[in-house]
Amino acid sequence: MRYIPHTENEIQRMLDAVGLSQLDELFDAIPQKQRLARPLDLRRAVSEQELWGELKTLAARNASTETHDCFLGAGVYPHFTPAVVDALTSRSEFTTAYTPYQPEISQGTLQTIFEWQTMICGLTGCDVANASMYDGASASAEAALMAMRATRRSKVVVAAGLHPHYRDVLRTYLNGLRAEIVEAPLADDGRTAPLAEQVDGATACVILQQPNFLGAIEDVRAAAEAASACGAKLAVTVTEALSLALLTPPGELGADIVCGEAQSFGVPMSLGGPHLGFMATRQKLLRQLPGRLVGETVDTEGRRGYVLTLATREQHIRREKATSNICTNQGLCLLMATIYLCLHGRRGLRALAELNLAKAEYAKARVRENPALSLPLEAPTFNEFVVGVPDVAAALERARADRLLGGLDLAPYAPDLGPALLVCTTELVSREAIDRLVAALAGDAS
Amino acid sequence: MRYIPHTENEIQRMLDAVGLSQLDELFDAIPQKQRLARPLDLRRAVSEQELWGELKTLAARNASTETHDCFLGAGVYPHFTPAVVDALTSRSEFTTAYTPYQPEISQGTLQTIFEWQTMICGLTGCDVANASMYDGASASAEAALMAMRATRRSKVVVAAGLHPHYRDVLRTYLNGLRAEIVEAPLADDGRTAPLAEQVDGATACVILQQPNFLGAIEDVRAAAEAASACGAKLAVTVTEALSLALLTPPGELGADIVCGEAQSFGVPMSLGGPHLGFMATRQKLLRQLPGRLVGETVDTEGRRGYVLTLATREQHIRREKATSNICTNQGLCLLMATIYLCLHGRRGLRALAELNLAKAEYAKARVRENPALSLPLEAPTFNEFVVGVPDVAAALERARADRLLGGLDLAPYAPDLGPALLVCTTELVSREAIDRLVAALAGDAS
Amino acid sequence: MSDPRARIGNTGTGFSYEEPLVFELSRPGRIGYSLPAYDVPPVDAVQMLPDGSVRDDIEGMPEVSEVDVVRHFTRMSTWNASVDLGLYPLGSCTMKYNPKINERAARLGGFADAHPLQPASEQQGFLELCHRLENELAEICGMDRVTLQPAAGAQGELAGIMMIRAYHEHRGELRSKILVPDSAHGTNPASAALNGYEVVAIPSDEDGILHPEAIEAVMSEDVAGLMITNPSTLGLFEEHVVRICEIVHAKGGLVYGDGANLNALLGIARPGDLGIDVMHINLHKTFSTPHGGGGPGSGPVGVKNVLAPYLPTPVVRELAGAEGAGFVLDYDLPQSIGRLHANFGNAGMFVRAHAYIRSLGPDGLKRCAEMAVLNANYLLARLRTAYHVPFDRAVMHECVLTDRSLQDTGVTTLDVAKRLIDYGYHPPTIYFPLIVHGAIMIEPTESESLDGLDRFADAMLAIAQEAREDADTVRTAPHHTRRSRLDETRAARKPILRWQPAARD
Amino acid sequence: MSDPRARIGNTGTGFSYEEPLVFELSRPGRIGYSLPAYDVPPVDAVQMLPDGSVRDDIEGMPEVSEVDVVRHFTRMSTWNASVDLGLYPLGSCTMKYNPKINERAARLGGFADAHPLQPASEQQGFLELCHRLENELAEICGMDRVTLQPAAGAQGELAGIMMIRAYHEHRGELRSKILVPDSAHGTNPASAALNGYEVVAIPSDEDGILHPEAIEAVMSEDVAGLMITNPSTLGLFEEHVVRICEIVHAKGGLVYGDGANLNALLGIARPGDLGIDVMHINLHKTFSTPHGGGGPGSGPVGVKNVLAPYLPTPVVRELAGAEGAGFVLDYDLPQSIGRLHANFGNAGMFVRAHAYIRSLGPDGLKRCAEMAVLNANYLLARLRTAYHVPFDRAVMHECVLTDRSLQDTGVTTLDVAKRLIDYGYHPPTIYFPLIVHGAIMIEPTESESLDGLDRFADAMLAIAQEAREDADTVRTAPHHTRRSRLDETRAARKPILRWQPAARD
Ligand SMILES: Cc1ncc(COP(=O)(O)O)c(C=O)c1O
Ligand SMILES: Cc1ncc(COP(=O)(O)O)c(C=O)c1O
Repeated sequence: MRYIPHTENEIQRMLDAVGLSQLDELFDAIPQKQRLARPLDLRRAVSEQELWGELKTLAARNASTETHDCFLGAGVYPHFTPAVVDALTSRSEFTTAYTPYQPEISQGTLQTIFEWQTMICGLTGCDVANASMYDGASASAEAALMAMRATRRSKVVVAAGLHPHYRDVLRTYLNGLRAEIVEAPLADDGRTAPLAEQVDGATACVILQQPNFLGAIEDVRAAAEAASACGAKLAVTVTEALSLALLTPPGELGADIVCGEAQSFGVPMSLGGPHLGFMATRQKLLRQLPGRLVGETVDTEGRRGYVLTLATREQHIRREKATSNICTNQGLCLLMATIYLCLHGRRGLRALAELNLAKAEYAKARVRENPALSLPLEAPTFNEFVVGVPDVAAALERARADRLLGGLDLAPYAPDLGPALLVCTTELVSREAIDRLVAALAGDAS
Repeated sequence: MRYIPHTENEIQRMLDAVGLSQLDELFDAIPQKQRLARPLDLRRAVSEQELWGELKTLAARNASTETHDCFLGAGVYPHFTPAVVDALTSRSEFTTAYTPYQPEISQGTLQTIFEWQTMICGLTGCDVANASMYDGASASAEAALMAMRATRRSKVVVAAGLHPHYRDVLRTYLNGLRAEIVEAPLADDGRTAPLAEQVDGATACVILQQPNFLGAIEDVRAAAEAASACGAKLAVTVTEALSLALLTPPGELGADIVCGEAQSFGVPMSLGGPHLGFMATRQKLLRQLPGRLVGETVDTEGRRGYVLTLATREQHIRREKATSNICTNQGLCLLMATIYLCLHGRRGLRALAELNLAKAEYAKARVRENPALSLPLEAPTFNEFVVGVPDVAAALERARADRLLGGLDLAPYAPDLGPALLVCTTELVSREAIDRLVAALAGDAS
Repeated sequence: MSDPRARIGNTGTGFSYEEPLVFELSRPGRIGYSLPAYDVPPVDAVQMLPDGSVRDDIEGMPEVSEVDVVRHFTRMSTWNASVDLGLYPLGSCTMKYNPKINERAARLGGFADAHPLQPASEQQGFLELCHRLENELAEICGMDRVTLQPAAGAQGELAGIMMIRAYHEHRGELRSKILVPDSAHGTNPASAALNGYEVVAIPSDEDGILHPEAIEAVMSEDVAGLMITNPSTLGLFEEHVVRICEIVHAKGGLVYGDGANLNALLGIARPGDLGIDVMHINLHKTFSTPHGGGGPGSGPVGVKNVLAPYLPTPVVRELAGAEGAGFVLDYDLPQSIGRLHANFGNAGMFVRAHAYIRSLGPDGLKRCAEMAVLNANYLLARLRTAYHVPFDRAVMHECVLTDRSLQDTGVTTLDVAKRLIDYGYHPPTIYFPLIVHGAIMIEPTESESLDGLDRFADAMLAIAQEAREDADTVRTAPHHTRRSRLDETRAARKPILRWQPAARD
Repeated sequence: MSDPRARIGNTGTGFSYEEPLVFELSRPGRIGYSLPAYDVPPVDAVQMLPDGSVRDDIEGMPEVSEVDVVRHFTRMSTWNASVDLGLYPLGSCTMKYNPKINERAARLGGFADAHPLQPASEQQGFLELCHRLENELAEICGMDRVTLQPAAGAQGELAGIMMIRAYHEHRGELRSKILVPDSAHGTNPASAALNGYEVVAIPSDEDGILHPEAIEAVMSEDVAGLMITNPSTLGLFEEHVVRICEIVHAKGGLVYGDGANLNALLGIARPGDLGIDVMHINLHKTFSTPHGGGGPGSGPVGVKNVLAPYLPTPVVRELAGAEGAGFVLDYDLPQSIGRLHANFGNAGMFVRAHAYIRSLGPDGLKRCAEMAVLNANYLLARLRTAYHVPFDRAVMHECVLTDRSLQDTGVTTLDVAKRLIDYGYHPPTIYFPLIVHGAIMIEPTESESLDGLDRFADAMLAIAQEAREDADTVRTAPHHTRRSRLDETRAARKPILRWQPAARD
């Protein structure tokens, strides 16, 4: 076996050294009848060539941006990633290292995280950011837990515009705790209706998504005011992190916690993961923050260096009193995103966000002028919006026939909207593809 | 431009430092009327995303082993390459370095080459090997030149079984020199007929391919005896380097020079290049060897290390008296092959060669039993052989319709054979694909 | 600073280049990106969007060229230890070799560039892969069903504990406690607490393993379950696991298995056969998906049929009979604990783990366990003379030593770890498990060869000797890294968690 | 050897691990491969093939695991300097940044896994790419036609010289000489000689450039042509090139242009417009295909129409009119010099070079030239006080200095180069061109930023100062590498060119 170096001769020498005569005896601590008396019932091993053939065949049975124009978003965004990101991320010094517990030989990972923390602070308008959560959904749930710890309250007001999967995860996370979840409804234009009704003195936090699940750009300041008026925290969740380059950072608008999903920053869609939850907050909530943090320090010779810090918040020190149970996080995705952000930088990220906006505005204009289609919501949007169609299934089938992944059927998520699709347009879709989509959704002859 | 770091501000500061006021003045040495007065007539620059789209479109218009079963060989062989090869070769410390002129910071490249030289010696049965030629064809031409230098003779006897492209290149290389090229014909079984007639006291060398272009395994020892009887050198060219793991090394059979193409060792087919010419010889011909050589030495503290050596053979020292004009060679392909050889090692390479042999024998058996097809040559073969078909064009067209690259039409190369294909079967083709090929070539209903 | 190289910032030895923060490399107007040309009309965001909703500049965001970025991260990479450079014997982490073919497979367009919300008909290859992997893991663990959703081991624990809660609640029982051995990984108590349970710590016995009496003493109808790690974090097989499970079950509790150490048992024994009801599997440990400098991981959870109704949704289901062929995502699990992940979990890791299992097959997996255990025992045999062995018995895939035998030299576990770096090794896990004073927890994994182990053992022994002859060198190690020991106290006292332009001027 | 680390072989500093030869890692029976199962009957080679045609074991071939291989080459890679780690100012080699997207593009299945002999109909994408690249290079160089076939610059020279010979022979002329300036790269005379020409060396003038008189003096009807490098290897533009070409042409000769320094002229001036008849282009220099530790390169050759009939075969031809659309390979060039390569040349490099040209466009290419020249002039301005400048004039893309100003210190060019390594830099090209005593030839390329150049200049100046204050440190450098200076004389005196098992025991 090419992954295991031992030769028969070496095995024998090692057995001798440990005073055993055969491999079986290594497991003497396991009573014979607790052992598996047969080989595992798995298919026999295949060679690398055969494996590659099998996996290529499986992969070929999935649509992808290689084969289709993708208008799906809803928390996972098809963006172009420069080749540099994978080339650097693939360096095995990054890939095959683990958590940087030993800073003297982990400065590469540590400095990267410190850079990430800095950029996330800039993007969100917060003071401190951690070094990754599993995904946007669990980050939002952890934000609620954090607010509950900070306020010692247990009611969580969730805007209905929070991604339905995130709402599900929140519910799952809060289930074992004595917490109450209240939903704040959407107004007709797609934005969250004023929150005064739901938020009260028992409220630990409000969770608002920006732009929300239906693409609407929310009024974060109003939500922040409603929350802080009752001493509650406002957590803003962002699923399309690219919007942070264009929209006023939630931290500046009064959000206490800004969290979400940073997959848009160069992390492959990869059927939904691994992605990259992020979380940032104000300085005064620092000790409540879950997850890893990297801080600057000096070595014995006074040279600047980085270390994991404030570990007393974490499970490996605090055990059941930790701010979270997270341990293994999304390190390599954080590296991808950091590289992506460095490449795009101050100007590129903004320019890309504007291009996304322009694509969506173009698409909306085409929808608006098509008699068979409608734009049911009036709220401003970024790169995602709702399209009313006569018949969702037929529309998607026509799109599929033209190799378009035509948007998300909203029926399971927002049945009140009537037949409608959530459509996302990033820089990856050309004007021509947008035109084909509009035609397909409308059933126009092409 | 993302590849050029200069900002306008920096450009101005640098111009100031060199005492110029605008960029144009940098080119004052070029008389104004010698300058290009217009922009280059090239299409405007595209972004990485657009470029990627363009190149994917071009690539998709080529068949490949991703889309077809490939039965083409004839000097370029479809083999499976373990992922390790590309993963390691892609390390930019290898990729973005150049010729290891400064050994203290090039030991990675140098030690790799030393390992390559060692393995090529083992594979060819020679004493010394160089660190790559452009390809098998120019390596064969350089072998002829080397023999001419060593013998001070100018007649080159070329076996008709030498790859026709190699023969062309040989002719091109020898054209300016006062050299005579004589062809030694093939016998009916596909092997070179006895050489006595062509080889004489004026002969610098005989060039024999093993297995030859038509797949036949040659009698190297007989050729070596014929050559040495006249004081001529025998150069054996190998296009399918994998055969070296199975067949007796030419060096052991009396060849003076063993050269050829090592693409089979993990180098992508890549539409014909970059590939990897190799050349090995006896100790006593060392000073005539073209190309780079790496040798072992020690540093000032006695530690073992490697350096480029015997540079007095090379153009940068000897200029017009050099053994060759080669400078930039095929370094990175050499690295690929070295990694590939290390992975397969003593046992894997032999086992792979045997698998190739077995595939070919199976295919030949299927051909033999098919009444529409024939095996016109009787010589033993390795993984390549000639198949007689009723109508080449129709056969290939049927193969193509079944996504098979069905073999090489021999009409331009060996018209005497009648309608025939050169078919190659490596480990990449399954029994099932072979069966389909035989059916397609024969025109059997499937 | 007499080294004149300091003046230009390259004070590292060899190729250990110094490298500033990317923000310090930034120059206004420098560019590292390219964007496609507009094929749609540009829009003016400020004009179009509501007042105040468009941001100003992003503070501190760098402006660097592509070359800058490539060099920056290439150089930083050279400051990391990694499995591909050498032994990385971080106990409990199973830092085994990560096959390159798995990386390549996960990058296939049909996996990497596919959207999780595309219709099931457009992701049949993926769903089949999930289905295969679930079955493979179930067979390996002796479990009935598997969910792939948890993003890492700790989230798997959370899922498992939630299922235990759901199970009890479904029976109308409101149990409030979870038993957790004191040798357990920190995630165990944290996961239980995160789900609202009170954590009851179980002390390990003198011999390092759990004894039925300890469980019996605290097991009650108020205990929802026990979390057990087997082999334990001491590298020891919990010999009484079957009896312990019986005790828990007898009182209506369930047993959670922390599968972080599954590598030791592959093809040898199956947690499910030992009485475990629910367990997570760290794909990034046993099944070799790369650790990535901290993640991503993947923490599938296997359950016995009793817990199947509570699995997170969606589950992958193979169609059968009249339904036709293929796979669907099934959301119809009314008693499910719900979703744990925005999508299906860390799907890219499924590809790698499945590839690994296919490459090894049943025999290869068993070989992993055997060689991992052989390696740990061999190291223990070589090191036991120089380092104190707190629990002296045959170990499984890892061994725990301590610094007790060095006490008189003043050299501690930390010093040994740092000095190992000078010898070219990533240190083992240290000071864990917490119950062992000065623990040095070594997990070589099956990837290491005999000669590799011997060199590591030589280094450990050399350090023990240095501790006696030249303790200072050990106590001030490492001496050959880009940075010497870093001041962690200072970092925590007044945390600097981001770069700030102002602070630099 | 007081360093106790020596005992276990890890004496490098930081992460500079020692690593033996792969043969020394080998253990009988260890395996690094996997082969597909037989789906055809196995055969017994010894039985099947003629007596004596099956070999014994391959002597010295290693037996190592995949892990061994990965670590072996990963470690070895860390001993190399590279562009991705820092400035690599190797003069004449144009070590510019190699874009990652180009690497990715060349690995597309339709390029990397395609066979050169598949029918033209099955490689239309490739042929179109060749056609595009030929046109792009022709436009950039001011040439009429381009062949992509030569595998590197030197093979391009050979092809060019062969075409010159064919041209004369076609006219019934048997000219025997080629003029080559003494500053030319060694490949120039070697290529001429390899094609059977007598090489006549032309001395450069005091001012470093070629003067018409020098050519006039030797130009005759027996001279087939002149090889000229412009900008020259001194980094100087050959100001008299137009006049020189006229002189050669007047006597019926042709002018070959060595395009290794084309980077300086992109979009600024075109060799074809200056009178050059034939030239090669090093795609691995100007067009950024990676140098790969010595190659592969690619050396397309551009020619004026007079030489078009002699181009190597096959050529790519676009179909037109009645022929239909698409591209074919045309072998029908009766006066062709023939083939130079087994296939079409280093095709993978065509993909990268075309990608590079598309990424830069006309403006970006010109910018390359401007910034490359600006960088070289800037460095020259910063270094001229400390290092002797043999030809004191504005330079193009590279500058040549010498060690003359350090003569009294005993520090030579070689010492400066080796000491630069300690400062984190790959040394410039040294002792070339041969006509400059103690040459230090620096080509920063446009990839370097102002701050990067400043740091390098600081290092060079610091070394000049060290030469006066602490010459010994400079003369014994490098001090921070895995190996100190290596004994090249010993290597050449009794060459050890392969590892031999016997010699080790
Ligand atoms: C014993 C043990 N349990 C649980 C965990 C937590 O797993 P993860 O890090 O994947 O969340 C770990 C990992 O470090 C572990 O070693
Ligand atoms: C001036 C000059 N001419 C010719 C060459 C030869 O080119 P290549 O190395 O590509 O064969 C070189 C390359 O080193 C060079 O610098």
